Amino acid sequence: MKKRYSMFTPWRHFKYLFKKPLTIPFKDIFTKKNADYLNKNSIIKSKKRVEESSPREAADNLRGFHTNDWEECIGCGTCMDICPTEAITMAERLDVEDVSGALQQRPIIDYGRCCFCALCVDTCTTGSLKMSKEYIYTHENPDNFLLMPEKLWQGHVVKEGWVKDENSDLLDLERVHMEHEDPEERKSSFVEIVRGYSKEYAKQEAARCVECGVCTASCPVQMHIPAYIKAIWEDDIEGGLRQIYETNPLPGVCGRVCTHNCETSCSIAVRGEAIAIRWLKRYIIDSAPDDIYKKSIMEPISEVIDAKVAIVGSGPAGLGAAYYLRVMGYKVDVYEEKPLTGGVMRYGIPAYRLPDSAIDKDIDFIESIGVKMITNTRVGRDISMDQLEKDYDAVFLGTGFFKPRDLPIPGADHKDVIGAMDFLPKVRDYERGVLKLEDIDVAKSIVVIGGGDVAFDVARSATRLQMLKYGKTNVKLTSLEDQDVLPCSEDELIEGAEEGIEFFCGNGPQEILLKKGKVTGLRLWKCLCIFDEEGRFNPEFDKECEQVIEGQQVYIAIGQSPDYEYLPKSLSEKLTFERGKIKASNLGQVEGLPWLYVGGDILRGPDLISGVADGHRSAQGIDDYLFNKAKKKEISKTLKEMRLAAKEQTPGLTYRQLGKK
Amino acid sequence: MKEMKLFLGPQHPGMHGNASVHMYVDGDIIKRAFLLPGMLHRGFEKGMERHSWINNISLIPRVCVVEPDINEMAFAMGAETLAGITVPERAHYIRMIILELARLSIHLMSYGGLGSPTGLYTLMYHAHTDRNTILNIFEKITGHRVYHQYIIPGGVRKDLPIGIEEDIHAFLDDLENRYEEYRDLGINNPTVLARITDTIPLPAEVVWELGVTGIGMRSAVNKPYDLRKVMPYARYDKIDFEVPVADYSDAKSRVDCKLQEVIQSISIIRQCLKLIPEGDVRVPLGRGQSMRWTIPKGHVYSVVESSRGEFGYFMVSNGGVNPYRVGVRGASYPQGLLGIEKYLPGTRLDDAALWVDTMGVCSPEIDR
Amino acid sequence: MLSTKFTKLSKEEVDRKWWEIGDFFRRNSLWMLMYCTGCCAIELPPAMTSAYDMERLGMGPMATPRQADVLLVTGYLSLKTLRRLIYTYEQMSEPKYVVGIGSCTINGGIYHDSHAVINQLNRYVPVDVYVAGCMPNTEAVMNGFVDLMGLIKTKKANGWKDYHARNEWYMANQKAALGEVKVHDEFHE
Amino acid sequence: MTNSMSNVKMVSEIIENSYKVLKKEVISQYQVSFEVNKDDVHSILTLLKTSGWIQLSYLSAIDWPEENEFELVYIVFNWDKAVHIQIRTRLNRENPVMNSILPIFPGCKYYERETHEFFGIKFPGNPGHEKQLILEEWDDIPPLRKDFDPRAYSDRKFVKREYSNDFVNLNGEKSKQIAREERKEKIIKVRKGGRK
Repeated sequence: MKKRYSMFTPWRHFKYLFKKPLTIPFKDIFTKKNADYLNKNSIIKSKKRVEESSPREAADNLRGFHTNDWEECIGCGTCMDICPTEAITMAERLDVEDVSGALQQRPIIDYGRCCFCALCVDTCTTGSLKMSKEYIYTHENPDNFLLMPEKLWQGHVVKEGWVKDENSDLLDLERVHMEHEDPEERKSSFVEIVRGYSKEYAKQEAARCVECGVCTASCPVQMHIPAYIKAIWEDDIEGGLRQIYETNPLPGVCGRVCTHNCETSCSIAVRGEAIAIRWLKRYIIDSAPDDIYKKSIMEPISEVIDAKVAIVGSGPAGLGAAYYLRVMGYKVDVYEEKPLTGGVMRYGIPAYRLPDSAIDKDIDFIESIGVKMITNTRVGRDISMDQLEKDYDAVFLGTGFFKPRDLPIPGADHKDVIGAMDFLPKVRDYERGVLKLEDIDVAKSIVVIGGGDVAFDVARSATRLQMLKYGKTNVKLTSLEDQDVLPCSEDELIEGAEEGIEFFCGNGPQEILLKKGKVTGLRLWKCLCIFDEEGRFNPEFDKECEQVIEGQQVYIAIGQSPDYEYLPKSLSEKLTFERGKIKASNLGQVEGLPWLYVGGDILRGPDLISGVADGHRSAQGIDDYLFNKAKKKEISKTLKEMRLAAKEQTPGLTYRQLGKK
Repeated sequence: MKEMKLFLGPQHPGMHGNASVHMYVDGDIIKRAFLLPGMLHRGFEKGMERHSWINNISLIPRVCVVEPDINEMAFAMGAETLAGITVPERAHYIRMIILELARLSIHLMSYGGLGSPTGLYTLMYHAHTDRNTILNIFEKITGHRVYHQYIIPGGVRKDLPIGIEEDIHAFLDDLENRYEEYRDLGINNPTVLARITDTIPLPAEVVWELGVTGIGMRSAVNKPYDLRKVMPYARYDKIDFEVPVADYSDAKSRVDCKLQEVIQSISIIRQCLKLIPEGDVRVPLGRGQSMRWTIPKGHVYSVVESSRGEFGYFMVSNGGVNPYRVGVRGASYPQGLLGIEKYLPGTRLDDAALWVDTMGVCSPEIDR
Repeated sequence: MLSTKFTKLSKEEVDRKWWEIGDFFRRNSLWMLMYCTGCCAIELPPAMTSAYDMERLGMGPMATPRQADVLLVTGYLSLKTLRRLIYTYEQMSEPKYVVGIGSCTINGGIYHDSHAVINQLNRYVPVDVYVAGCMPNTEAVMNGFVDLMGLIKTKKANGWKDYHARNEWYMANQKAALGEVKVHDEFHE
Repeated sequence: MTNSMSNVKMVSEIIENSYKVLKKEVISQYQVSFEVNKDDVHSILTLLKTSGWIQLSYLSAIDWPEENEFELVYIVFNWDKAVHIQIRTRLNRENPVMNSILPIFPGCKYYERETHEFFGIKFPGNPGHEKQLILEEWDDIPPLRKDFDPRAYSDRKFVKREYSNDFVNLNGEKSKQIAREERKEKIIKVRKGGRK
């Protein structure tokens, strides 16, 4: 049946007169201020209108105005980078506490640009930037649309609108997988464990970086980490290499064994896994062909400023100083006691972490720019300090901590109680083929005392030697610290456990048990606390909680101490020692002896990369001291620029060295 | 007789959007007519080249104001084709729900828009109020009423909020109940009928000449030429729906098709809500943070069926972070420019607005 | 004595009174011009129709600029629109008010580096109230309207006076962006 | 639509049998692209139109300044066979001229006009294509060419807002942000060997 329509059909709609209106009441539209205006100015006045008025509460994931929790925000500026409208800029806030892993800046948002896309929220590294449910903001002055998001919106607590969840997250929080040698296989050889990234993987890992640069400040040498990671991503090895050498002359070594403070402070690590900065650096060095070095990095340093510098010790600090002094145009001689240069790199770190090839690549380059290495020459024995003072215009000491620290417990003077720094060089020599397996005395069961990286080096090297010698392992590790606060790096702990090391952490060694002149074990007491109230090292033990672990050898890796025997008495009298370290200025200059500079472990410590930084700083100090004294000062433009660059890149002190968080 | 020049728009109640139709009239018969586009030109295609792929998701919805989701969909599909991303099943269904809700909203809007040229404001009031409900649903799902920025390469940005199904069902029930009423108000109303029957017809044989797609074409050629059927994207092949067609394309039959599509869209959304599987709603764009997302080299033309016809994105990647070129084929390009030039002459002056409304001329997508 | 005082003050005082009365009526019956310059216009239909019903505020759409009080600049303004907008604005009878809706009117919004879109609206026409958002929800737009009413009441909505006072500055800006303000649109036919 | 892949095959056969195809890409089951010589475009499009590809979906250009070429793209569609075909051809960038396809696809009228406006490609045979369409009183090179920088244009013509609010708080110290930026700039130079 066909329905009849007439022009009066629409009149049916009068039925809506009697239905609940769809129109939204004023109280759900207007803010209090505007409701107040309406109340005062309309004919119908009702107090209720003002009291109840608040705009409709928006949906749960509304993209309203931003809020930013300053407690969480690290000022990484990723929001600024992603903003499609360039609405976000970072305002510098030096009133915010300066801590590692954060920059003193906070985003400000131009609501004359913002398009409310929430990409900034989805890409925020910490999740501090959020969007609220507030969506009303009007003003007659266009100047008032630049706002700094804080935890409160316009001074009020507001409800959260759009926040990121796992679906909307635009960051890649997972590290690209790195191939490691299998624990069972690696136990029986000194093959390097970490295989390194392939090109494809390196690019993927590099793509995770957000270029915030938070890491730069926490790196002791302040490497340009975002820059070289970007170079990897863009497949520009040569460019990356140049950028690395601006601040670090030992990248191949650092790419393997650096303590990577950068990764600790990485902004991605706030919620996910840090970028594998160390491995990416290693990727650049590993994949850079030798001719790139010659072609693109090696600047022609033909001229020499008429001043000579002697470097004592070819460790990280010495080489760092040597490289930058050479780049600045000085003639540099490095004195090394041992047959091979590299110091702790060459003799203190086992090859499964740092193979010789990597050290060679770095040191060969330093040598190739004209640094002279004088090996097998111990200062104080083969050449005296006085001679150096006479022959050279400045002397840099970077002799490091190479003597094992003693453990004052009964039985510690036994021959089967071995110091780490006596053992590790032997291991390295074995790897190089200088020593044979038989020459190294490794027992079937071993106890290692110490919880640092060196202790693990000892334990894991011993594991390998045992495996080679006896086909099975028995290594126990004990330390004062509990297992979750061990000072070693996390990887060491995990890999050590994989290789079968047994842990007895949180115990203090009390006595080395001897039976018939042979070591049989170690008596441990539970450690209650390591430092006393004043923060000094003064461990307390619980005598009740005693255990004995068996072992035929005990290795002590509780730290190293310096060896100052090479210093003549006339000189050492003028030096001030503080806990084994020499007191010097920020740039390493010793007070009263302007020609003498120190760096590395004997100045600051505590790690390899800090040594390089010390070397770099001392290079600047030496230059400041010598350049004005030098006779020949007319240098070419290239050298001038290089000098300037080397000085500009001089790193400042790290947060830890400055005593900050 | 002397010709007189008249403007329809840009500032005119009968003009949708900021565009102008220049008409030379003799009496009230149009002798010549042209569209003056460009008032909404923002340089989108240039802007897209200058932003990274991920940043582009905040630009693209703004190409077409009334129906932003088709832009997002076409862009996302193109990027996915080039990058070889497979979208999770759940995301396909969510996308379809969004697209169909958007289709509902624009059909309501344009049906309501019929009110202004024909002088029947009740229709407009009803339609816009219902559209407002859709916008609120959008706000719940996507976080914004109009510019959703929700469909992105790899899926959608967030999962559906809990309890949204009830909201959608409630709205659809309400719309379905009042569907007859809508028809009575507009297309069955003798006053409106008198205005729209036989006005500005589009002959079937010229459809190809113009390149008109969508309802304009389907109502002329009587074939279900709908991209959702012809080359199903998302999961439209798993959905059972019909494409309304007609064999004579005048204002009335186009409006009629539009209203029938409303029913189809309701049914599609219902089926989607029934079929939607559990699971992920988005796959990552590949390794790395999204600002460093690159897409392999290639040219792709990705299309979706908008309420006005074939909406296409022509995208070129040179392997970089930014698209090398993005070209937008606005669905209303043919009917807006060539259509007005060729098929308005000879009709009456007051019917010009009806062409704009029933053919669906959306100026932002013409200008970009 | 009293009468002389009254006449002495009358010129300005009476003027002011009349303006106040005028403003009272004006702000309670604002006619906004239906000109959808940009995308934020899409939030106006809900405001005009039943859902938000701005007629409760005494506001309504007006088809011709000569009878309208409020010009809504809804979002970005391309150069082509700006030309026509200036025409429209100058056609409106005084007093006239401009509401800038959306980010684009404040500092260019998402189109800040586009070759076709201006950045700051208030360089070309004076603006009385801005509403933030991209696009602002209908509620925000409605609040903007009430803000405008409040400004009219407190006599702060003086953009149109400013357009007279600094006309040369506005003209110079318009010229710098547009070259020529006059519309020649026969070119394209 | 299950035989859509065979549709692609069919198209390929039609074109490859009669014309020299410089490059063919099957983009998806609904799309295929051919790069052809400039002179063949008209006859290919005619052939396609007679074979059922009656709708011109899109026409535009791509600028490749490094190769000094424009790439013209014609996209045609067949509603019964559901395959989008991209026909692409390269033009010299110095003097880009391409005969109009108006006689084949009348719908190209405004596409060509827009392409002329945004790229400066001439289409003889399309009356009035040199008139402006979208832009008005344009005073620069065609904006979609790669060497046109909209930001520079925008900076020149439209003033950016300078806010007077200052949220920076240096706490009486030297700015670290500026130092960081400077360092960053220098190191970017180093990468390209800029210091040499």
